[in-house]
Amino acid sequence: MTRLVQSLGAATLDQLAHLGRMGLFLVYMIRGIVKPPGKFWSVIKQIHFIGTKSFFVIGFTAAFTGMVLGLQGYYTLSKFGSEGLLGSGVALSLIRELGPVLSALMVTGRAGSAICAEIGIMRIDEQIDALECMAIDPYSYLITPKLLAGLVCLPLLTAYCDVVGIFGGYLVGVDLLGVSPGAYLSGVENSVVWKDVYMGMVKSLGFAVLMIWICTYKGFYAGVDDGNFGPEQVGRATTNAVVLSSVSILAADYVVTSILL
Amino acid sequence: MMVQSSPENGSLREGIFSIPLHGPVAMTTVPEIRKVLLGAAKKRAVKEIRIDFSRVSKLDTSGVAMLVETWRGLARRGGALRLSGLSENAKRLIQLARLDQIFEIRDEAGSRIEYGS
Amino acid sequence: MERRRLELGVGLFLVIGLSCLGYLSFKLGDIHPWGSSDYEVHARFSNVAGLKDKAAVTMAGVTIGQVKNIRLDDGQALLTMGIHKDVRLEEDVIASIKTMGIIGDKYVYVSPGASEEYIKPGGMIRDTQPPLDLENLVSKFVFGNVEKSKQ
Amino acid sequence: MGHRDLIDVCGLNSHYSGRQVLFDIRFGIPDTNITVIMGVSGCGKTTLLRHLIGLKRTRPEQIMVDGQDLGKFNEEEMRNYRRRLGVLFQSGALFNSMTVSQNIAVPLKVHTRLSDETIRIMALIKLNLLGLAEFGAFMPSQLSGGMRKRAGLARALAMDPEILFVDEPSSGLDPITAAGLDRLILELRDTLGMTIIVVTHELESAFRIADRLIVMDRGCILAAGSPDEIRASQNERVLQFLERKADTAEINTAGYLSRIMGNEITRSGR
Repeated sequence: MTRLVQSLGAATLDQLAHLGRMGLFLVYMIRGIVKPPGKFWSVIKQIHFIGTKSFFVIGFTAAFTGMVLGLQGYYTLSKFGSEGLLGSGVALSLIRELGPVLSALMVTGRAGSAICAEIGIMRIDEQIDALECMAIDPYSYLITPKLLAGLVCLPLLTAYCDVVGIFGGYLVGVDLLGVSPGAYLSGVENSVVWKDVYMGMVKSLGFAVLMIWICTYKGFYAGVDDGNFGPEQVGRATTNAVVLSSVSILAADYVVTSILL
Repeated sequence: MMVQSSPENGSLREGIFSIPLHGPVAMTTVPEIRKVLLGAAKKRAVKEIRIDFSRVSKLDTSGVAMLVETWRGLARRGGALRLSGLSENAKRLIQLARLDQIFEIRDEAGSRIEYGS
Repeated sequence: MERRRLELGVGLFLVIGLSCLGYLSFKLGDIHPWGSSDYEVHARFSNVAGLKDKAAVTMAGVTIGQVKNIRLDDGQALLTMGIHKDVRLEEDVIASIKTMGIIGDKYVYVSPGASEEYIKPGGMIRDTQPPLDLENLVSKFVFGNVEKSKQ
Repeated sequence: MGHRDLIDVCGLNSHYSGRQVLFDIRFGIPDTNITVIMGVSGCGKTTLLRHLIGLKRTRPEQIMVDGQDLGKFNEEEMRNYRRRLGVLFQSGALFNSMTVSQNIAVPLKVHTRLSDETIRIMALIKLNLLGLAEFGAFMPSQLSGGMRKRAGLARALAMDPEILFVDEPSSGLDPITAAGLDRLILELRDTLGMTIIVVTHELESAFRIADRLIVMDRGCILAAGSPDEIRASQNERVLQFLERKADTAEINTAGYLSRIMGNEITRSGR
């Protein structure tokens, strides 16, 4: 019995230590913004990696999501004879929820996993140690550029996702199912208010921080706890990072929505 | 730190630009010295650059790299770079970099005659 | 070469992303950083049941502006509408609230007037008609029996 | 040694998740000397190295650098200390997203205001020093293990460090390259006056370069001294190590048997 309580206590303390380390990691990551070295070019490179290269994935995701929304929305709304609301339905669900969440999830899958693996490899190959020994702050040099790039990319990708999705809904609703173009577009324009757009952007910024934070953290500490720096640790860290980021993004989505709505 | 090299005191006479350096010629000071040397190496009137190292306290790889750049600028126009007063360590560093062939290195005595007054 | 590709990729990404963001905020979100192209007109209704912000304001079926704000004022609903600059409303126009379709969106209908004078920006439409309470009507019509049976 | 040592390890104890791996290590590292730390794998020499370069936290009053306490360094002091260091890691630890030249340029770009051209020439000088002049534009993944290690050394030398730490310089290298590396290490000490600390288990190379040898075993120092002193040592383990005799497997038979029987036993003996 004492043993059970003891191991429970130990596990709790362990988790607390992890949380503390993760919090500290976030602090260092943010502190890196004001610390040298200059990071203009590394941020540009990361924007290229996180943003430009996610363009097609997000475009496809958004187009098909918009099309499905158009299809589903049409069949539901046509039961009430309100096909005219299709535009607002598609636009609102994209801008408020699906745009930010889908882009964040896609970016996590595409870029987050790669970021985690990249940093994990640097950890097991002693490259992070090498950075520290060159008196270069690994947070400022490695992690912060990714954070900044994520903060630039995700809102833009979200906006792009929204627009492409609305266009996809238009394609299905107007060209395929015969909703009048004017009704669709005016539905889009009249239902969306600034607050919806704003909420979507706030979400995407939050998701960017979450995703970069979790993915870089998992990579940074790949194998550290086990004291075993084998390649399998990178794989494990990457899987963990993607799962944890995705779940936290969905959870955070609920929290942000309930606060902002 | 010793006195910083003040490269303004270089002099140009009959196509020969002579400049004594002092203090460390190292990563912290090279950017400034480099400007002067490359500026001189670019001038058409300059046929030869002579650098006096006798009061240089330290030479590191960045200094050697700077000398290479200067030499390259001169060599394109057939000019020459002469170094004098190099300490034993500095000479070894240049030898280690396998660059002792391209610079004209004068020994201690020669340099004293050149820049004695 | 590689650097140029990088710059091009990032540049394109930023341009497309920013234009999407711009479309969302300026066209859909109605943010007007360079001043609005509308002028404001107010109207008082006894009841605006179901009218929402951003609902269209129309005249003869043409959209001439939109509802900007609805608030309670002295037991009545005070509407603020943004009307396009190039549309001038006569003093004696009548504003009423109508519905598109049966459960479609509510909108403000402004019937043309004949007066020589025009409403100034920030002015008031005097004559208003509250909406026909369609929901009430429909529910009476459809669910009437149900309610009766309940009682 | 008349003057004070550059680095003084005075009673270093170290733990890994509760298990003690270094026991009261004491030795000094004089400057412009090559100190070689030797021992079989797992004896704690890499851990010792990680303490010396500040990658593993050291408790106060266990390592002194220039009379300053490494265990009490704040961030700024640690950064200043590390700027004096060059470290070659076992794998070379090159950044694999950059070419070899870019790798060497990293510390220069971050810490100095030198122009790109100066940095390029400096990188080339260092590469030439290690016989890699033609490989500047290669990615680390295109190099062999030995070349990667040499490129790593070129990067460690990029800032002309005062103190050079080398982890297993010749492991995995062919004998000729290894001998070349040894000669270079000697040359660096002689021409640039570097203080060099080498961690290795290669006897031959250790005796070739060392001014001072430190033999470690199971987290303790077995012997320390000049190569001749070590050769003359009568310590059994040292002799065994020098003569490359395999460990005779007389390790605690009782414990082994009881483990086989599935009995949990407390650590016996050492």
